[in-house]
Amino acid sequence: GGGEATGLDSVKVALVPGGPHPYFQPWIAAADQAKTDFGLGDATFNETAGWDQTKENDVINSLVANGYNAFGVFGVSPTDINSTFQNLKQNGIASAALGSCPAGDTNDADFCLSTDTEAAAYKAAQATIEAMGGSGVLAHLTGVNVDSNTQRRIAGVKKAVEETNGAVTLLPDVTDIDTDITTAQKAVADLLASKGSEITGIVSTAYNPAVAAATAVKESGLPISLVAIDDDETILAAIEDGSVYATIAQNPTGQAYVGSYALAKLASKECTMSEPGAIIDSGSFVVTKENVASYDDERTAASEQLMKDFDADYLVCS
Amino acid sequence: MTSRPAVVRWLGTPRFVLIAIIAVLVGVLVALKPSFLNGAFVLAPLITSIAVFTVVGLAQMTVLSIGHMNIAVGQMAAFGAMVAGISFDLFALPLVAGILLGLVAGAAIGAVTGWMIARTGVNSFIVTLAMSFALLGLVPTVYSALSTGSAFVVKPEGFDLLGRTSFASVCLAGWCGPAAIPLMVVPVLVVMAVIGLLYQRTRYGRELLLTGSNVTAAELSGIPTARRIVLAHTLSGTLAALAGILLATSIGSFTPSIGDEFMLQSFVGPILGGTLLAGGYVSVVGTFLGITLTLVIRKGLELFGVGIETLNVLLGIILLVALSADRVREIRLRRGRTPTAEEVPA
Amino acid sequence: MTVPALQALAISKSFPGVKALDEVSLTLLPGSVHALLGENGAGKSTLIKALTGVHRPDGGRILVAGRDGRAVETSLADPAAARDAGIGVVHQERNVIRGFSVAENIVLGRMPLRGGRIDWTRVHDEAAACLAQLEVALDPATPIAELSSAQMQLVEIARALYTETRVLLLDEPTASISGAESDRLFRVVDRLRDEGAAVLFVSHKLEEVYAHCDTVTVLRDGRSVLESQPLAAHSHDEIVDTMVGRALGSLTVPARAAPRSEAPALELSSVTTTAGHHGVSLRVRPGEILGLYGLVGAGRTELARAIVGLERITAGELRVEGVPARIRSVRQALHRHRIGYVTENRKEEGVFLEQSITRNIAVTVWPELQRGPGLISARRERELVARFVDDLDIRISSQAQLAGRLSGGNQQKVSLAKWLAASPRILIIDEPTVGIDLRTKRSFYELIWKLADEGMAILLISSDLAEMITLADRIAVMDRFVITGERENSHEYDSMSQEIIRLIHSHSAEAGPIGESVAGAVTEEEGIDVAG
Amino acid sequence: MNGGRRTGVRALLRSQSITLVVIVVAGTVLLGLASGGDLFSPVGVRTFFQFLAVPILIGLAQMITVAVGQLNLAVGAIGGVAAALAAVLMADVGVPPLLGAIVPLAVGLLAGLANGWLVVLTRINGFIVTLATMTILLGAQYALVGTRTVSAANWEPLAAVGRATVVGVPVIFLAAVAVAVVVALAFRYTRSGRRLLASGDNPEAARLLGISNDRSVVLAHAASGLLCGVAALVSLAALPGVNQSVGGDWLLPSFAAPIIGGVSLTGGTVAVLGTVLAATVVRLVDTARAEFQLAPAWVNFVIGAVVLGTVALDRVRQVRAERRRGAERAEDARTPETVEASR
Ligand SMILES: Nc1ncnc2c1ncn2[C@@H]1O[C@H](COP(=O)(O)OP(=O)(O)OP(=O)(O)O)[C@@H](O)[C@H]1O
Ligand SMILES: Nc1ncnc2c1ncn2[C@@H]1O[C@H](COP(=O)(O)OP(=O)(O)OP(=O)(O)O)[C@@H](O)[C@H]1O
Ligand SMILES: O[C@@H]1[C@@H](O)[C@@H](O)CO[C@H]1O
Ligand SMILES: [Mg+2]
Ligand SMILES: [Mg+2]
Repeated sequence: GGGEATGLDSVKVALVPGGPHPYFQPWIAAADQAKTDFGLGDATFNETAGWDQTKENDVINSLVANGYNAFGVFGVSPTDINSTFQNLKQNGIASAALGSCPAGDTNDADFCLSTDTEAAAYKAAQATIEAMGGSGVLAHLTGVNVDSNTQRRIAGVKKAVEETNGAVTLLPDVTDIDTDITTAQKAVADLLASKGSEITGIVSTAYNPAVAAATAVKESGLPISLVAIDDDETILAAIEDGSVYATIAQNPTGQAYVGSYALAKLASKECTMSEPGAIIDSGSFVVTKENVASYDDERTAASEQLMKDFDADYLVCS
Repeated sequence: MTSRPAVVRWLGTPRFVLIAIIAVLVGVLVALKPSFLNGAFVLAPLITSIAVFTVVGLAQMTVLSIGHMNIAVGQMAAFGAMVAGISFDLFALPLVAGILLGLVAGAAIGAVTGWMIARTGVNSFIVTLAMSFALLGLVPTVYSALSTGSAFVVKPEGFDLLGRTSFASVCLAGWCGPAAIPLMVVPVLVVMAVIGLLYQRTRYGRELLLTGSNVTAAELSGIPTARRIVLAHTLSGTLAALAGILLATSIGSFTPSIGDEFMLQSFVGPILGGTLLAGGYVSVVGTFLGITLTLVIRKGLELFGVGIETLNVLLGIILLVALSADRVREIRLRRGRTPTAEEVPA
Repeated sequence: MTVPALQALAISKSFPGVKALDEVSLTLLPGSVHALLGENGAGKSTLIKALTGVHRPDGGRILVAGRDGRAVETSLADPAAARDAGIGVVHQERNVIRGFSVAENIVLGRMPLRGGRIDWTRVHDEAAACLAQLEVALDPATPIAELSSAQMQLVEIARALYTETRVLLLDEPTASISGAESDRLFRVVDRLRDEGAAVLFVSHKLEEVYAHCDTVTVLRDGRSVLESQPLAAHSHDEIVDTMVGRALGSLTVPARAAPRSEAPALELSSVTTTAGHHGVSLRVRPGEILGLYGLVGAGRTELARAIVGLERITAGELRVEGVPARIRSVRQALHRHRIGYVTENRKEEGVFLEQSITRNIAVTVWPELQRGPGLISARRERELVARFVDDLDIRISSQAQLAGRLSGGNQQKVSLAKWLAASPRILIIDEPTVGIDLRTKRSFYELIWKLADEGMAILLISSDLAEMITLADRIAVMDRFVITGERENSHEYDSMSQEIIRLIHSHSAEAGPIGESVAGAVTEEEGIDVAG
Repeated sequence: MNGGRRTGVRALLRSQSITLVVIVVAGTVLLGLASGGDLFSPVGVRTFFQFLAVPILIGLAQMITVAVGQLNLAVGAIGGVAAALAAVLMADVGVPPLLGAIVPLAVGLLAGLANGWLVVLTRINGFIVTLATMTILLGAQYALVGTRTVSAANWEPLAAVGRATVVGVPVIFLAAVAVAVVVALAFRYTRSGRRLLASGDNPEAARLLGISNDRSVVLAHAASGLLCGVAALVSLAALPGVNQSVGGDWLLPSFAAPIIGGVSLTGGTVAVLGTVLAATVVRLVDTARAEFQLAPAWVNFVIGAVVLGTVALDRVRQVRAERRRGAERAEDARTPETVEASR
């Protein structure tokens, strides 16, 4: 990090994820780090929303009432989160969409710092196809269909498959199996039982299905290449033991750390956005057995670059 | 019994107990966290939730009044909201027309449910459970088919006014209303009044209650019980749809997850408020107070930054304690005298 | 002196707002049958429940003779303790587990085990033996839900006798069973007495009490006003006056005016129903009371239900005031044709126990009281209800009182008031006085006569032949879903009862036993006695 | 006459299970054909039965509370906490797997007892009590595992049991069937079982017979909780790991199985075979979904439709039976009259 610890002690940053999920856990440490590094008044993390937009709004409102004046929010409902951002903006509160951008073409937060989910899914599918040897049958496991990120991921996978010019066939996307681990495990097992002999590759762009698929593929002994998303310890262990070919790591730490920095600059009125509502990619990284030990350095470097980009391009400071 | 002054009787009702608890709670909260009185960020959202969930509670109350349950309140809300969303998104209907269509859809699904129950005589729990399964399958499928990103996002004129505007924007001769009170309370108060009137002043409400008390005796007293069962479920579906639509206006768009959180709350409100699960009694004001109590508690815990796990644990315990306290009070009262029906009016 | 089989000393029991038992004492001797009498709400059932561990008394002592013949003070903490102490009971309301077989209902309190698990062979054998002892020809494997209420009661008696029973408490066992069935019951009671058991017998039918009981206790308002006296020492009238607390004059059948018109208000011609009736024809004229007599299970209630649309009429014709009527629901019967139906099953079908008196009575008139979108004026409603509370002399503390808190007789009046409020032209009354005490019964009779005098056409269903002969102008007899005949009522008990029994015979293949039992049931009845 | 009617009723009862058997057989055949025999392959068989164990167990858990006239909304929460606590104890505290296997059972039993005692002591409706305990337990589950997934590698011996098969059938399924048999025997051959049914059928009559309804209610909730604990143990053995989502989807299927299986919601009846068969039907729907690659939402839709269909069918049967009875009586009534007429 590179900011100076001056003038930002009036800023209280709140990071609000969509709900309890391992993906967001790095936010906690990153928020603490940002607080010390930038001398923030406070930086807190609150996951009580429980994947419910109304409750997420309630959480945000309570935090406002408690004096928080800069918000990094993973919107539960991408179609609704702009209303929340508008509300914050009307009251002069800085906001950022972190980890997921609002659906549609507008972002009413000051900026969105998120994985380009379509690009990440595209990379994941490409990695899977590579592992499959360039041809075969691919299955895509993903999360709640109603999430616009899911739609983007479906598009990304589709794009990668289309680029093979028919060498790879894509089975219908298996959605809505991220609700709980039992559902995911059952869906994966049923998929393997009915289509296991045809399938040559699986790409999972959701958490529980990835965990379930890693074990199921290993146990079935089927020659299926598996690529997951995120770098939860379970997945990393699976990459190390070879049951998962690769995963696409995102950059939650960078989102929270850099996001807090920019939010603080905006909330203290020190800076404004050069382009309000800018959408910024926080990066995604292919992790395989080869780089499982080192990918984090690559990611840290990317975060540092992000910080510079904010200072240089995205923020206009007085 | 007639000699007991009305005030003394009232002091013993669940409603009074609830008002007292809420008052004390709010007092404590304000003393410890003056920000509780923040209009735009605490009170207005709190009152909005109370408004929406009161309607949810009423949706359950109407079927509780005939001794039934509606396990599908949430899904009926999702269904009604979905129809309203479609009418805005695909047919560009104006606000009122879309809302009416949504309500009609809720009424229709409720009526179908009621009709099945009346026709087959099967327990309402089973039929509404099955209905909730069916809608749980149908609604997301329709959203996926008819929208991009599984949401209807077109907002007709007046949408934000209904869902996200407070009296602060209602100004007369330079004087504006309080920012703490959302405009949404207006339709909800109207609904409460209508439902209250229905149960207290009309033949239909009374017939619903008698059907809930003893359906055989009701049929044998000339009450068309099958029609009343359909009526109660139709009301339930309509109110559920209304709650779903109100929720959509308050969060900004129509999604299949609307109503996910309705089912449990829908029981808590009326039951804390004194509506009997067995049917035969209802209380509109009690339902409102029961909802208010739980939401004030939630808001208070939220302001103190209580985490998700503690929040759940505390909410569960408070529910148990509140109901046990109510039990104890009831037993005490029973010991003293014989309560009368008039003590539990709508 | 013999050691009492059971002795209750100064038992008290209060419910919220009611002192149901106030230092009641009672002595049951082995080898004798003891009558427990009193008006509705006097505390009879409460006493029985206090003696069987259902209610824990607030005060008093209970002594039970053990197997060794010595009396021991017992706490009877719960019903199982009473059973273990050799006390068997048949409560006033039916208590069966509908999902179980007859056999299991009999042995449930003490399921025989073998090797720690239920021995189903023994369950069936022992239940069968128990039923045989009672001369009841029931297959123990029958699901009990398929039995009639009377058969269920026999099963309950079998249950009470299943374990070693030295004391048998019977709470109104004859209230709703036919003559044949009570005969059988009394044969069992007599045998138990001979075998040395002590029996406590509750009934509102004084004649059977005099025929079968040795001693008597009378309760009034929770106090014993006559305690464990030899029955023979007290005359019928004396007992009645003790129960009522004042001299109760005799009931005379009033001079009944002729029907208002010859044109029937209600007419059935050759009606067939989905319930199973065939070729049923009946006519009731305005101002006339037509009695419909029959044994329990004859199909009278079902006929009433068919008239008000609860069963379908599939052939034949129903005419109301000369006009053919197709009635599909009680609502149509009431609002279109002005037919009221007072059901036999008061608690389950007649009153809303958890609702106010106001609502219970006004329910039938709401459609008339309503204005605009169903609005009801609470004032007009209260006034209307007040009128009927006065007219029928219903004892309530306020209109807001819950119907469930009224005594049985007053509940019955509420269920009648509900129908009178709707001013029907035709009233069907089904078993109006089951479980009702003497005094209330009389006020009912007077009320029914008055209604008929005012021009109402009344179809009266009763299994109490004496009641029928007292009340009705004409009597039709139904047996197994057909009408077997109809007679003008002479109010002469002996001749009428003979004739009616003959009418039942005419249809019955096994005329012998049933005829005998009907005669047995109706030989001496209170209503007749005073009517004569 | 009684005998005749009884066999009629028995036939009716039997036909409920027979309908389910027919559906199971037909469904299996059709699916087998559609999958080109894959369903009957070793993997197909193993997969099918592996995911039948938990539905059977939670269906039985719900069935027992329904039998006594109660509901248990906390099935999933009890199972979730039971699995989470065991996982955390084994992974973080180093409790050996054998001991860890007892934890879910103990937690389930205790939670069930707590439900029962709360219902009995507070007299609050069981629906509300279990709703409250469900909320509390969900908080507890989250407090235990937070957002992490505790890997099954921490209890490898248990996971091995989860993978084990006997002639191709998963051991966990056989265990669930064994539990079902025990439950069936308990309801048939123990006094407690019969008392529980009596309390559910007619609490007032049961009380007058010296049965303590309170005990029956506590027993039912305790047994229900214990079965949730067994389901948690099975999940622990079979899942790749345990996280805060375990148990999240149990509630609705727990009701679907006994209801489709023919258990009356008013209490007093059990249908162990029906519940097992109904769970199998639901599992078939699941398998069909995978085979035809439909969205999971369809499973819900089909379950809803099946329940409504069962309900309607039942009603039709009932109405027919009533009509038949009426017609029989009319027939009886007609005969003597013709005799009279001919006299
Ligand atoms: N469980 C109860 N709770 C409250 N009051 C009760 C209860 N049981 C009986 N009572 C009251 O106690 C009194 C005695 O009732 P009980 O049932 O013993 O009368 P009874 O002599 O058996 O009358 P009946 O001839 O009508 O059967 C009545 O006033 C009744 O209302
Ligand atoms: N629901 C109940 N109501 C009344 N008594 C009960 C009830 N459950 C158990 N008991 C009594 O508690 C004691 C122990 O009960 P338990 O059920 O273990 O033994 P049991 O009667 O032999 O039944 P089982 O057939 O289940 O073994 C026994 O004396 C039994 O009578
Ligand atoms: O990768 C996704 C993130 O983008 C966010 O959606 C949370 O869930 C994870 O699985
Ligand atoms: Mg009595
Ligand atoms: Mg009858």
